[in-house]
Order: sequence, then structure tokens, then C-alpha cells
Amino acid sequence: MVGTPVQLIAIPLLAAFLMPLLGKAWKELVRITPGVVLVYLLYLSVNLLSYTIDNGRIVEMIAGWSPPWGINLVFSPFSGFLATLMLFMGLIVWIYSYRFKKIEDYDDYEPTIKYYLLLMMLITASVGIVLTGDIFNLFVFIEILGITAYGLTAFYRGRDGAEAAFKYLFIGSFSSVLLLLAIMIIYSQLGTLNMADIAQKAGELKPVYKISALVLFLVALGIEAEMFPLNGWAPDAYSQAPAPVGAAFAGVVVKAGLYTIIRLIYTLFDVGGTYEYLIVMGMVTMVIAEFAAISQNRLKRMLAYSSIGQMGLVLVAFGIGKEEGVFAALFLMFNHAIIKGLLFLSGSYLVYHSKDKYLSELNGIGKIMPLTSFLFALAAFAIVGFPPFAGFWSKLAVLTAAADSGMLLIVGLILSVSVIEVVYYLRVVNRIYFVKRETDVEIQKPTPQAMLSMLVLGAIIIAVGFYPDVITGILHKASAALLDKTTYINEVLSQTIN
Amino acid sequence: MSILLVSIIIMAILLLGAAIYAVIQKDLLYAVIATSIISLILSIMFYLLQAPDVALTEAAIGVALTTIIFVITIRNTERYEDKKHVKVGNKIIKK
Amino acid sequence: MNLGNNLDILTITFYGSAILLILIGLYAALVKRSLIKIVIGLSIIDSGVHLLLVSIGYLQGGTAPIFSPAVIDKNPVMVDPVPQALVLTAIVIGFAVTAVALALVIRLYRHHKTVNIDEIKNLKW
Amino acid sequence: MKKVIVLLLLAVVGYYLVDVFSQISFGENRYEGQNVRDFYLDKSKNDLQVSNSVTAIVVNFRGFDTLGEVTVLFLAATALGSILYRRREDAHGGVVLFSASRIVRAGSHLLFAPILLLGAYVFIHGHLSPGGGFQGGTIIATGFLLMLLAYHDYKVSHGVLSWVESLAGLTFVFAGLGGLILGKTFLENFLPVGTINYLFSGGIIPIIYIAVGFKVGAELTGVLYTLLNEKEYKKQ
Repeated sequence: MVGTPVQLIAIPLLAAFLMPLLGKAWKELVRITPGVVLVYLLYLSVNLLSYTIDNGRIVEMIAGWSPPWGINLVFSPFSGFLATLMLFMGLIVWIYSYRFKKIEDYDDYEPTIKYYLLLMMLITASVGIVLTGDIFNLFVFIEILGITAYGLTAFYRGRDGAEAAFKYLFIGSFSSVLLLLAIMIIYSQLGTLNMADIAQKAGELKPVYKISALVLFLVALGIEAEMFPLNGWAPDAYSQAPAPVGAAFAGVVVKAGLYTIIRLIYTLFDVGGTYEYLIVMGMVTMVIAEFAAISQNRLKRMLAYSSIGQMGLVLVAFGIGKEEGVFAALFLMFNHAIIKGLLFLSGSYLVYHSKDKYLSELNGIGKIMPLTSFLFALAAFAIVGFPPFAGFWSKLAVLTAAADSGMLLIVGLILSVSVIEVVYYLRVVNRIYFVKRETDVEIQKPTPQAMLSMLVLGAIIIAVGFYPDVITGILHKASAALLDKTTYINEVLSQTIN
Repeated sequence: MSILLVSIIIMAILLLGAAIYAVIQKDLLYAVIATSIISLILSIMFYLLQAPDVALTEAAIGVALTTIIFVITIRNTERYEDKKHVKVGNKIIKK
Repeated sequence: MNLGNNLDILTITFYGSAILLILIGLYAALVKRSLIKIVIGLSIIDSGVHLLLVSIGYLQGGTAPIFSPAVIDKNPVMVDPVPQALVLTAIVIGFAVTAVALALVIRLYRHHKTVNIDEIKNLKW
Repeated sequence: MKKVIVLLLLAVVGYYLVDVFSQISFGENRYEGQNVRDFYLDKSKNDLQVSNSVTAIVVNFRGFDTLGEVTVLFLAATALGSILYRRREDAHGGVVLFSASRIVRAGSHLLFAPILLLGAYVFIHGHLSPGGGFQGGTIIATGFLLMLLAYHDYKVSHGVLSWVESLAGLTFVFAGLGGLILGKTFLENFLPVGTINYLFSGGIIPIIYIAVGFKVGAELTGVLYTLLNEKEYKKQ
């Protein structure tokens, strides 16, 4: 082992506190530091992940108190996989936003440092949410995530950013109040805040507390995970935040929200009917979001609704349960992070100078920006699930899982929703390549580093498409780790003070 | 009933009264002062509930800092909630 | 200071005022049209939740969880320190969120010259 | 119409909250056997030798939360600056909350040092008496607020603020990493604990809480300074 999971949180914090001072020494350091930190963390996280896959979970105690007394971090194949994915996406987003024109377009140096600081902490908070094994610590990380997300959404000085951020903050405040109430109910009954301990003692809970805590948690976290009635903030925030941040929201933040929901349902509470609830909520979210997406005439809003729809599909897959369902859901999450990331990153260069980012401004851009357009089209094909790209395998996995469980209705619904998806993505691709260009909006060439980050994502999409085996092995381990609740409880609670 | 108990009940009534006042008052400055009274009573209640640390925090943050940032915001934006009051020059006129 | 043993009345006073605070704040946050009023509502909700959390940690006849020289040898019954620590954290976080919210209100006022949400196009929902 | 829906919602939420919380007994001992409360009280008295067990929980048992919490404040200050940022050429005249009279100014000047001292006292004695880094830091920020209100042109050096903030934050993280480097766990105490109710007790707890005090004081002062220096928009 090269390090311990706590470094994944402590080192970015160290860097964040140091960055204002580094900026005084050499301004470029502010831009470079997050990248260096993320590279190191990714290296650490990959190492830890490969160790965990062979040897099982790493449970790290903090402040020397064994669970359930102290806070602990759990690096399992499941949480570790997500943390690695988040750090990777964070690195890609950092490369892309390095000297991104719209962020640097100030006569002053102040906003730059704030952007990089907030971006790094956005990733760190998501990693913290995934790794922590304590519900109050989860609350703290969710608040860190919230504050950074509000700040980044309102980053541009236009008016819409502030509106979107206020909307987000309004909904986010309710989320934190509900979380606090749920934590309160659990603590008052069980006298513990440790997840494994709660999972062990959940049987003693009276149903009224169990259900009310679960409902409060689901509503609070459904906001972060873009579950159906609670996702009003998402399209605004996605379209108003700087482009790299939109990709980070889709690739990182939503994953963190989903993770917590899944952790709660699979590990903490086993209330009957939650799986069916997940399927229903997922279906509703998916159908409504896809219909909303097809009626959008702005690129980023369309991508945002499509992202919500994908999250619905992930919820359905988790609701199917069993090894196959979880595997499919994880595969979907991985693909969604990579592909939606690429869509946001390349899409934002396609409509770079346009004010309202209407779809009609994409007309004929394929001839002017061939490589970016190609990457966008590649991602569009991948996300609707055309073979041989990455998205195909995940969609296939969901359908097989559903069919194996005999849920044919769901198979049908997923397929018909996919048709909608195909329609609106192909519509965009059609505009890019086969419609004549009319607008005279200026074109912005991507910077080399932005191109590099997009090419890396594109290469991964193709690689996973042809050799899905590179990722499925890890995913199987991860889904097994999630489903094995007893080992989780035992491994966490068997830690002793050394 | 001890005097303490009676005073707790009076405090609770004041607390809720201040909260309702803060919600219905159209003059935002008064509403903010009412929220600071809420924090003040809360901090006494925390003290009675044997939580001196929380009482201190609430007194320092709730009473002082939250109030002042609200006041700064109101000074930077507008003081009245409805459109009945308009600011003409330095005076506030009721329509 | 001991709160005595009128537990019924105390329950109603503390839980009741906390829950009513939450409801009053919720009303303000959902119905009021002024952004500043909405933020005031959110902070009232927060206050209510904090009161609720501290009340849960209270223990009848308990002293504050501090081993001062006066009580350390008497082995006193103490109230639960954990909710207090949680509320401490929550108060500071609540302040941070309020500050960001108010900064956003100032930003919105700059652009729209109003803090009424009816006149701010994207905030209607 | 909207009010009716909201009132209905409030009725539902209120009924639900009353229903759940009426079953949680007030003031009664709910836990039997080994539980977190007794463990924390016992360890804070016997192992850590910290008199104020809330401090022990905030800084040691759940110190990771506190690290997150200071980060929240730090990020709020950062986000605030980013949200209210405006190009220099757009800036225009500061806000005067009220014009302070001579008496107020003299009084503020007189009170400034004692307030700072009180804040420092509160966070240095965080492990002995109620209060600690957050409370002390807030008191210090209030002292600066007094000066900012009394003198419109009172300048708080941004450079000094960010140095204090960064160094205090680094102290916290390094105090945490110290345990890790010495072969223990993150944030674990690695100093001798001393005797309860003495100033030098509790190992790294007072050190961390003092760092938190400095950090919170600097951050809150920064937040207030940013908000107070929000320039009035150019009137068209």
C-alpha cells in the first residue's frame, strides 16, 4: 500500500489552505496545484483500489477511535471504484479548464484562484461522501459539496447564473434540514452515527422511525441525485455553470448523490418495498426527463434533462437488485460519467460564443470544427447505446438484468424511452452534419489541453466498447462488495484501537 | 409550577411571537431584528438545556453575525417587502 | 440550574416551539415573495431544527457535559454531549449557507433591481 | 390558491413531526448498555483529560467533522468573493451602514482590544470551559466588525487575513497528519495529555482549537469585509 484513504481528503484540504499563499509566490501555481493534487490522488486511489480488489475492504479509523466510536472511512471495491472514477473525471475536467478562456477572461486574477479552489473542493467533497462511514460526516461533506456547487454555478457574472444558484441553494437548504432531521431521529433511537452500527441495529428500530428516517433521507438525497420531483435545480445549474463544471456535475456530483441513496437502501435499512419504490421513481424520472429533453431547444438544457433521464435508468437498475442489476447500474454510472462528460465538454465548444446556446446554432458546424463535432457525435452514439460503443454494453446489461428478473414491462419501457433518446440525439447529429449553417456566430477553437481531455474520453468510450472486459472485472467485484452487507458490518465493527 | 418553568413558557411564547412577527412584518429591517431576538431566546434556551457551548455559539453567530449580514444585505438592496413603499431620494414614502 | 420534573410541560414547550418554528419558517420560505424573507425563513427553519436536536440530548437532572473542578469528583449525571457537538457544527454551517444565500441576493439585486421573485424570470416555479 | 396548498403541506409536515417526536421521550435516558454518550464522557475525562467533553467530541472524536466545518467556512468565504466579484471599473463608492459619531468611534476603539482578548481567552480555554475556537473566532470577528462599522475607511489587510487563514488551516491539517506520520491514525492525539482542568491538558486538542479560533476569526472577518465593501451599483 502506498497510503491510506484519509489522504484522499486531507491532501486536497492541505492544498486548498495553501493555495492562496502559493498564488502570492507564483500565480501559475494556483492553476497547476489542483492538477498535481488530482494526479497524485488518482495514483493513490488506483493503488488502493487494486489492493482492495485483492484483499478486501480498507477501513480507516480517524482520531484513533475504533468504529462505532469514531468516524471511519471505508474504501471498499464499490466506494473505491466510485472514488477513482470521480478523481479521474476531476482530472479530466481540470485539464479541460486549464486556461479555459471564459474563466480566465478577467482583468483580475482573483476569480481564477477561486475557480480552481472550488473545483478541487467539489471533487474532494464528492470523494468524501463516497468514502465516509458516518452519517453526520456525510452531512458535512454534502454541505461542502453544496457550497462549492453554489459558488461555481454563480461563477459567471451574468444574471442567469445567480438565479440558478439561488434555486439550487433554496432546494439544497431543504435537503440539509431533512438530512439533519433524519440523523436526529436515528441518533435518538440508536445512539450511534456509524453506518455499520446503524445497519447492525436497524432491526431494533421501530417501523415508524425506520420508515420516517428512510423517507427523510431519500427526499434529502434525491435532491442531489436528481430524482424526479426534486430535480428542478438541475437543468438551470447545468446550463448556467461554466462548461467544465457542468461536466463535473454530471460526472461527479450526481454520482455522489446516487451513491448515498444506494448505500442507505442496500446497507442501512432493509425496509420492504424500497426496491420497487426505486424502480417506480426511476421509471417516472426517466420518462419525464426524456420527454422534457426532446422538447428542449437549447443544447445544455437538453443534455441536462438527458442526464436526469440516465440517472432514472440507473435507479431502475439498482431497483432490480441482485448482482446483475447492481452490475448494470454501476456500468451505467461509469459510462454516464465518461460519455456525458464528453458531451458537455465537446458541446460547450460547439456553441462557445452563442448567447442562448440554441440547437439551431449547431447547424453545419461539422464542417467547421470536424474533430470536436466528431467527438460529440461519437458520444451521442455511445450514450444512446449503439454498438460497438461503451453505452451499448451497459444498456444491454440493464435489459438482461430486467429480463432475467422477469420484468418484461420494464424492458419494454426502457426500450421505448431509448427510442426517444435516439430521436433527439440523432436530431442534433443531423443538424451538425447535414443541415446548412445559417448563423454567423463566431467559432472558438478548443485549446490543445481541452482537445487532449476530450480525446482521452473518446478513446475510453471506444476502448470500453471493443473490450468491455477491462472494466467489467472491477465492476463485478464492486457490486459483490455492495451486496455483501454482513461482511461490511463485520469488517467495520471488528476494527480495534491499535 | 416553578418560576423557571413559567419563564420558559413565556420565552417559548416570545420565541414564536418573534418568529411570526419576522414573517409578517413588511419592513425587512424589523423582521431581521425579530430573527435576532429568536436567536437570543434560543441561546437562553440552549443554556437551560445544559448546552453552554451551543448557547455561546448561537449568541455569537446567531445574534451578532447573522443579523449584521442581513442588515448589510438590506442596506444593499431594498428595505421593504412590498411595493407600497418607495424610496424617493432619501425618504421613504407610503403610496 | 435544574429544569425540574414537569416533563410533560417541558416536552410540549421545547418540542412544540421547535416544531412550530420549523413550520413558521417553512411558511415564510414557501409563500413569501421577497428573497430576503425567504432567506429569513430558511434561517428560522434552521433554528427550529437546532432547538429540536439539543432538546433530544437533554437528560433530566443532568448537568452540562463539563468536568469542571466543582463537579468532577461527584460523578454527576450529564446530558448527552453528542447532539451539542452536532448542533455546534450545524450552526456554523448554517451561517455559511446564509452568507452565500445573501451574497446571491445582492447579486440578483444588481441585475434586476428588485428582490421580488415574481419579477425575476427564472425563479418562478 | 398557493397559500392553501402550502398550508396543507404545513399541516401534513406538522402532523408528521409531532407524531414522530411525541414518541421520542424528552429528558429520559434512552440508551441502555454501552453507548456513544457514556463512552465519550468516560474517555474525555479519563483518556484525553479534557474537561469540556463537547470540545473533546468536536476536536477529537469527531474532529474530522470539524475539519470539514472549517472548510465549509473557508469555501463560503471563497464563494462569497466569487459571487460578489466585480471588475474594478464597475466598482463605485462603499456602503455606509450608519455614520458613526465621535463617541461611537472612541468607544469602539476602547472596546476593540478587550474584545480580541476575550475572544482569545475563549478559544484558549476551549477545553476547560464552555466555548472554543468557533465561539472565540466569532467574538474576534465581532471586534473587527465594530471597527469596520465605526470607521468606514477601516482597512483589513487581505494579505494578513489570508496568511492567518492559511497558516491556521495548515496547522489543523498538519496536527492531523502528525498522528498519521507517527504511525497512528489521522487526527489522533500524539502529545502527552496532562491533567484534567489544567491549561496544558488534552494533548493536541487545545492546539487544534486555537488554530480553529484563528481560522474562524479570519474567515468571518473576511466574509464581513467582503459584504461591507460590496459597492453600490452605478446608478444609471
